Amino acid sequence: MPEVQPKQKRKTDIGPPHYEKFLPPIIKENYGKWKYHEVLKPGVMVTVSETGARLYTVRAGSPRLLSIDKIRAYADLADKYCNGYLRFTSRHNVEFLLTDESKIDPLIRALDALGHPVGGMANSISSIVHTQGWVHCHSSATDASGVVKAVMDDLILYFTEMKLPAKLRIALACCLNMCGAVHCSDIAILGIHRRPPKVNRDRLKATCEIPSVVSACPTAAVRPVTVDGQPSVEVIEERCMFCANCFTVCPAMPINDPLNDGVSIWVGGKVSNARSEPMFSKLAIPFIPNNPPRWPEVVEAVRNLVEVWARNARKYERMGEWINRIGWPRFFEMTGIPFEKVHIDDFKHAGTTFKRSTHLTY
Amino acid sequence: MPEVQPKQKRKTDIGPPHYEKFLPPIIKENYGKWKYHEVLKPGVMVTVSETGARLYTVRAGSPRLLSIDKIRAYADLADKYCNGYLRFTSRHNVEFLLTDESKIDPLIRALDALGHPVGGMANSISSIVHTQGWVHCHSSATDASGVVKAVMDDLILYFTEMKLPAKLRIALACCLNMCGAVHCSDIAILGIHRRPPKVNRDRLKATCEIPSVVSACPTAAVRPVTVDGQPSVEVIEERCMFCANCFTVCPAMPINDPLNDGVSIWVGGKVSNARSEPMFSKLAIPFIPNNPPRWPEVVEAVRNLVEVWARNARKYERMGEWINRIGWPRFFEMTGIPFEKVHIDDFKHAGTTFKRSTHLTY
Amino acid sequence: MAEKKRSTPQLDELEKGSWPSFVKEIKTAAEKNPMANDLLGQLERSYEDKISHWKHGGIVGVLGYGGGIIGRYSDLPEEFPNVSHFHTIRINQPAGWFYTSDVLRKLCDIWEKHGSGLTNMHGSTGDLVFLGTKTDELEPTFNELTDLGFDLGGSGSDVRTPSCCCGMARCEWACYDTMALTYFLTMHYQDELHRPAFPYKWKFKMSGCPNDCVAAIARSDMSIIGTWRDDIQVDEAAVTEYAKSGVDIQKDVVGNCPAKCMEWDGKKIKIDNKACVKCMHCINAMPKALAPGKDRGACILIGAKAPIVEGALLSSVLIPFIKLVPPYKELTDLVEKIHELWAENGKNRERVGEFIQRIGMGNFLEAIGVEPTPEMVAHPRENPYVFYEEYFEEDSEDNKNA
Amino acid sequence: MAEKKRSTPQLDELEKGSWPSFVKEIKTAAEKNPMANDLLGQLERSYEDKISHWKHGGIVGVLGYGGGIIGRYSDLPEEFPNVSHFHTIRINQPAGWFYTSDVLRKLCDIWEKHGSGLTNMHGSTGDLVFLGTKTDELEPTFNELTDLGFDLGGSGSDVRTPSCCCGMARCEWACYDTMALTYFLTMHYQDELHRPAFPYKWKFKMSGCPNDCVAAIARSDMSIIGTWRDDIQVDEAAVTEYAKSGVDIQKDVVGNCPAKCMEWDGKKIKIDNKACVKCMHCINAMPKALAPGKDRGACILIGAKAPIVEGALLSSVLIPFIKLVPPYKELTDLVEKIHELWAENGKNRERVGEFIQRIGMGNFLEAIGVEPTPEMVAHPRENPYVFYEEYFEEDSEDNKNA
Ligand code: SRM
Ligand code: SRM
Ligand code: SRM
Ligand code: SRM
Ligand code: SF4
Ligand code: SF4
Ligand code: SF4
Ligand code: SF4
Ligand code: SF4
Ligand code: SF4
Ligand code: SF4
Ligand code: SF4
Repeated sequence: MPEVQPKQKRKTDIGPPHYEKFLPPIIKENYGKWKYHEVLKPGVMVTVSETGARLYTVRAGSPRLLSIDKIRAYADLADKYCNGYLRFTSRHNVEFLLTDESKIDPLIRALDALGHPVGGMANSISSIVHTQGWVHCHSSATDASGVVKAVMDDLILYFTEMKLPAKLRIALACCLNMCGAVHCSDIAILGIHRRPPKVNRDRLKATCEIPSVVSACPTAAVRPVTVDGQPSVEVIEERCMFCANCFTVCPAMPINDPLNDGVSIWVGGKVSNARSEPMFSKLAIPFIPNNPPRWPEVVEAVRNLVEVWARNARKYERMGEWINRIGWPRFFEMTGIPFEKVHIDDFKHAGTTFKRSTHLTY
Repeated sequence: MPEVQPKQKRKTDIGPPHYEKFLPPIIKENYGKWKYHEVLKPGVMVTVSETGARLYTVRAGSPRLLSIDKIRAYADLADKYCNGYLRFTSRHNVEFLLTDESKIDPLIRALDALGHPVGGMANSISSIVHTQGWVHCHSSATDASGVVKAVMDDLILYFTEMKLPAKLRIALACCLNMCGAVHCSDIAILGIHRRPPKVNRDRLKATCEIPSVVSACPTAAVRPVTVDGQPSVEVIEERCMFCANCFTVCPAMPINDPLNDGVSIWVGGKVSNARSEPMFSKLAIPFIPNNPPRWPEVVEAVRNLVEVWARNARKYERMGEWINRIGWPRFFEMTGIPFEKVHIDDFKHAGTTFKRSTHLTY
Repeated sequence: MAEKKRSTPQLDELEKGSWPSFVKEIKTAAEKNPMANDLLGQLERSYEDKISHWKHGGIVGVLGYGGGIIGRYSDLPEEFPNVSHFHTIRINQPAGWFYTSDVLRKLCDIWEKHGSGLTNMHGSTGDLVFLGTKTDELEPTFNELTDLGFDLGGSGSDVRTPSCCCGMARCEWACYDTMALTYFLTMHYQDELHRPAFPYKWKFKMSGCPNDCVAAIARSDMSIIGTWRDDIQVDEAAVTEYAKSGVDIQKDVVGNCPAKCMEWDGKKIKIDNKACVKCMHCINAMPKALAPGKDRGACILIGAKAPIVEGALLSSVLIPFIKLVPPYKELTDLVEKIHELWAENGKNRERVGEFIQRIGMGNFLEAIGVEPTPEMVAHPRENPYVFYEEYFEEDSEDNKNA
Repeated sequence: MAEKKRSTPQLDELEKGSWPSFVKEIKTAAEKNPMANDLLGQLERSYEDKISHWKHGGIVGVLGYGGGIIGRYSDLPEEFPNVSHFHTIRINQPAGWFYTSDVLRKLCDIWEKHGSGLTNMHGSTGDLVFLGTKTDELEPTFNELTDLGFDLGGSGSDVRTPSCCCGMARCEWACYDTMALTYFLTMHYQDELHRPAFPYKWKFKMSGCPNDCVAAIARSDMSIIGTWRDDIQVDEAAVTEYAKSGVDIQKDVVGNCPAKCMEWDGKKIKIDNKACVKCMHCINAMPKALAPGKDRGACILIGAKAPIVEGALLSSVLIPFIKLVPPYKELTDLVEKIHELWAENGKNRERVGEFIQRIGMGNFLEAIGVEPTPEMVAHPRENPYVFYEEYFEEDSEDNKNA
């Protein structure tokens, strides 16, 4: 096991450690020489080198929010099964890098015992990319980790099996800032506000620049006014579409609201260039009120989407590709989601989203 | 032959004559009962009814601008070969409606003698939909009939034969008003201005409302100014994109200019819903100066486009469908047209036209 | 009657070549008609100068009508006095552009007497165009036209002359009677056609099936395009016939189906009609074997226009399917509601397609009382910027209208 | 060290179920850490109140750095004094998120001493996130981190922590060395990373091939995605193997090729590589048989971002193909030109993707000295509104700059 040596005095701009320090020997030796891979079973993959070397990867699900105790437990497993080498993925799963095939099953059992299911590879649902929510962000219209936990409890068999037509990527962002690639996910869960910001005049005077608050609003809903001889702002409520940009630049305009905050659900986005070009997710369910601790309506809605897609899509068809083939009218029909006025775009490029052909199913 | 009786005193709002007056008996009898059609040879089609009745159509090319002498000549042919029944098409060709198959060839010979080629059906190039040009419009940046004549002289074999992969629709509009479906044509020839309008102050004062001239300009290039104490307007030249909308609402802002007017060429539009959805034409050649009387550079450019497409498209592939399959980079490569800054959209929805994937050929 | 023959070296070049020549047409007319002769002269001048010699149009018309005539004046009236006025008359064509030799000759006689003897058969909107005459010939021409049973077409901010494909008159694919509807709409909107009262022009175009042979979707404010709801009619024997005759059904028919809803096993064709998007391709490819279903009607789309000034638009789906049978009440009710809304709220020179984009399609539907359906959009919104109109208040838990 | 155990009936519900529970993680930490314990309490309160109890962040940091710390304060400091400050520290991860057990333990030790004992492995941008500590722990934590060889990541209007897929370390499809480039860029832009000086944030993401396993195209201002220019490598025997093993090559492989450039005759696969758009599908479907070509490099795209405030953007092609080998001079020259232009002309809080749309891609290219090519657009313009900058004058026939 390589060691990292502590250094002596205050340093800046040193950047991250060089990754080579953390690569297992098999990777160093076969770097850039990999020939093919094969998913052996859920969460287990072998990558085979030109040299014949075989690297086994075991992927386990993670809540992403980890205590140092859990990280130490990972470290222990890594020591025991793979000489201390592990990594994390772009979807926040943990991966153990093995050279000894016989250690795969014991590792899987140990992970199971730790409460971390192995899976998330190939045609499965991987972990939900998500953000801070009420755990750490002031902006959030919903919690992140709680919704994710409830949804994944429900979908866990899709993580530990590989029976879907294709990969399915779910992501959650707790507000319209959309930290994460939420806007290009097969299913996106998005926290939204639905009540215009309130103006806290005293605080505004003390902490915000009025011109920058006014110009932050993309719909010109924030207007400068004079109240009791003091410069302030007002919000023209019917012009507000709840983006919270004014709040981002000025804390004196809180938009969070227990009664009106909640969750919207989006479908059909993708990132990869495989087959079709990357696509944005589109609005499926406009609003579900926050219902902690387990958001049952959200769980139910996501499951329905997954199942309708899984039953009807052809092999290799991602959610969006499937919808593009069958058309949105049938998507709404098959999922039982009502189509409403809010589904119709009315923002800047709205006209480009109208149906400008007679290609319709009946 | 049915007759139309002249009436007596001033009438208004009578509308057009009822079409039934002009339908041949075979059509009246089989109206809505047609079963199938077959193109027998270039410009000749039979439509067969459930009743077994057979209606023959002979289509002949037309310059659209017709003298009454020519119309009378058509009338004579109609009398001689089809009991006086004829019609015009949505692309301004003339069609003779026959019931006697044996009269087809004599009619074709007579049309040839009159100088009107038979063709334009099925996988051919039909007549060029076009507009007024210098013959009648004040707006025109090029002539219409002259360019069309020169191009069709060159392409006539594509009209009289049916050897193309699919239909090819050419249209011409003499200015950005785009009278006709120019914006959705396989090949569109479009007259464009390239010099900002000049302001004729005296005339402006006399004939135009300054606020409406100012608001007519989509780019805010027209600004109200006061010159010698008189209200007028000025044009901020670098903001002008030559749409001529100011000229349309105010004759005192002429934009026509012999040195800078000319022709642009657009490709890949279509109207039908067959296979792909309708599409707009896209810019291929930004500018060719007017070169009357025969616009040889335009003729050459159109021929090149037709030929490259005809050689490379698959069966049923309209121009735009072919380009969508091979990609724009190869289109520019194969046609030898240079790609320039002006090809990149910079208008309202420009961002939606950027290539937002790695789907590229090399 | 003809004046001196003009020297037209440039235009003469356009008599050459095998495509029929418009110059020949003008010359033929010019032999007996001084207007046509001056047109020839002025046009030659345009060819020399590379510029139009027409002035910006003025408003001319016939008694009681606000549209139908396009005023036109030469900017070289001294040199070409016979085209100093040269107005065109737009005449509403018979639906489907069907004529008899008899009526054509009578039209020619009128134009010989009162105008240049030149025409467009037809204008891009569909009118029969009498190309050029003097102001004082307008009224006499109009009177003779109405005597013959013809009336003017549209121009300006009015309902323009509706036009349609030949439909049931000669096409097996017509899913509704385009010519009957065109005639009906033209008669129903006579007042709106002749007396401009809208923010801008309004065009109706009728195509009998999704092939859209009048380009309705590209150039009419309301595009009415035939379609069907049930299964494509298949004549198995005829399919076999096509296959035998060398049609590559897998590659050329099935392979081009946009819905990927066809299968061909070398013998039989299988269509998943619930998935079919009614594109017409397979029917176009094998007209003897396939045909649109029997439950026919039309899709109504709205808002096409040329690019001036916000960019071109294609029409978009408004009513996914409608049965179109007389007295067309559902259709005219719809049109009336739209006209009312647009007339009241549209800006000057704002076509209905632009108007819808400005106020939002959702608001537009609400205002005309049409339920939103997913057929109206290519896809639901991608941005999260929803203008919700209501929210809950703390105390009441009731809705509040913002 | 731990305080009183909190009653958390709502959060307790989230310990149930078989997916690993973040509540368990917080509880574990809370057993010994008062900050974690107060976090638990405040979070339970959020679950009751359905609202965040964090105040709008303030600016905190470590000496000489403008970014890397997200300030966070409780709005219930009396009830939860241990999270009255609760700032996160963004730590620049090793490229590809590879670790050893040893270094992880040392990181844990630091965080045990100075913070909540809670982390995100990792943040959405890619940083290793230390979740919550007090202001006066920031500097000590930083010092211990640098001693261990780690440094802060980005926040604010700076270059954000670059991240990448595992690339050549574990993937046969990597078309360039993503981890090497990520390390290089991170080191090259240390100053820009630590001291915000741009109009807004700037993110780099590196994917080794068009599968784009770090979602670069969706969420980085500069997305560097591996690809190739020559022919797909085909192992015929392995193709046969796949066919034998039951893969339906016609339907599932050929039938899904977006370029329609593959043919399968039941024995051999034929690819028209000039038409192939490098989508990866066929390779993904048969990894043992097909592989990217040998002339490998990357496509550079620009401008992705989340929807705030003009709508989300995907990156668009800037350099269709580039060979990416040290010292990456061509790349850094390009980046420098863009940074300069954007820093000077971008509005406050205007991402580079929005900036390009505002000034026009053509003008942007001109300003950074890159030739326009058709690869950069999905299609050429559809509207005729070209801002030509020059025209001819009568007298001179020379160009005039307008
Ligand atoms: C480990 C990881 C990269 C990393 O450095 O962290 C990775 C690794 C692999 N990806 Fe990926 N992808 C990883 C995130 C992604 C992402 C990003 C994301 O999900 O946020 C995408 C884009 C998703 C999208 O389009 O929305 C992604 C789209 C793909 C695709 C294309 C799938 C498709 O059909 O659209 C493939 C090809 C395939 O699966 O056949 C692929 C294939 C692979 C392969 C097979 C590549 C290889 O030969 O090693 C690797 C294992 C596949 C597997 O998990 O089934 N990888 N892959 C990431 C694992 C995330 C996780 O824990 O689940
Ligand atoms: C006569 C006319 C309608 C009329 O009432 O005037 C007409 C008549 C027919 N059209 Fe058309 N089309 C006519 C203009 C159009 C237009 C409009 C236009 O060109 O401006 C279109 C849309 C063009 C576009 O997409 O840009 C049009 C797109 C079609 C198509 C679809 C072609 C495609 O693959 O995209 C078909 C189907 C086919 O050809 O197989 C079709 C098929 C037909 C059929 C076969 C229908 C039938 O069964 O009778 C008719 C003869 C076809 C032919 O000419 O090859 N017709 N057809 C028009 C003749 C114009 C002319 O003189 O050339
Ligand atoms: C005669 C005709 C062209 C032709 O040679 O066929 C024509 C001629 C003129 N059109 Fe048009 N338009 C003609 C069909 C069209 C069409 C096609 C159609 O109707 O199917 C269009 C595109 C579809 C549309 O409506 O968007 C069309 C879009 C325009 C526009 C742009 C309108 C817009 O909203 O974008 C203008 C400009 C305007 O209205 O100010 C315009 C304006 C004009 C004016 C009146 C010029 C002006 O600004 O005053 C032209 C008079 C020329 C003249 O001297 O006779 N013309 N115009 C067509 C009418 C003949 C007829 O009645 O049958
Ligand atoms: C921690 C993290 C979410 C997470 O749980 O993973 C995060 C958290 C915040 N983001 Fe983010 N963003 C995080 C990745 C992203 C990403 C994803 C990415 O980088 O790949 C995006 C989308 C991509 C993009 O940049 O467009 C993202 C788009 C935003 C935006 C919208 C920016 C925009 O141009 O549209 C904001 C709003 C802003 O900048 O004012 C924002 C703002 C914020 C702030 C700073 C809230 C604020 O307005 O002050 C959040 C602090 C939360 C907290 O209390 O810790 N965050 N943010 C991610 C950073 C962790 C890390 O460094 O690894
Ligand atoms: S998505 Fe919004 S609420 Fe969630 S972490 Fe990002 S900025 Fe905060
Ligand atoms: S939330 Fe957005 S739309 Fe509403 S006032 Fe604030 S900035 Fe404007
Ligand atoms: S396209 Fe322009 S120039 Fe030509 S007829 Fe129409 S308005 Fe006149
Ligand atoms: S031509 Fe168009 S852009 Fe130029 S000044 Fe006139 S209205 Fe404005
Ligand atoms: S639109 Fe359809 S119904 Fe009308 S002529 Fe064309 S093919 Fe026939
Ligand atoms: S009409 Fe079009 S979509 Fe329907 S089956 Fe035929 S080809 Fe397919
Ligand atoms: S992006 Fe490509 S190279 Fe990188 S891990 Fe994914 S599949 Fe492999
Ligand atoms: S990489 Fe994609 S486009 Fe290229 S041949 Fe394979 S499937 Fe077709």
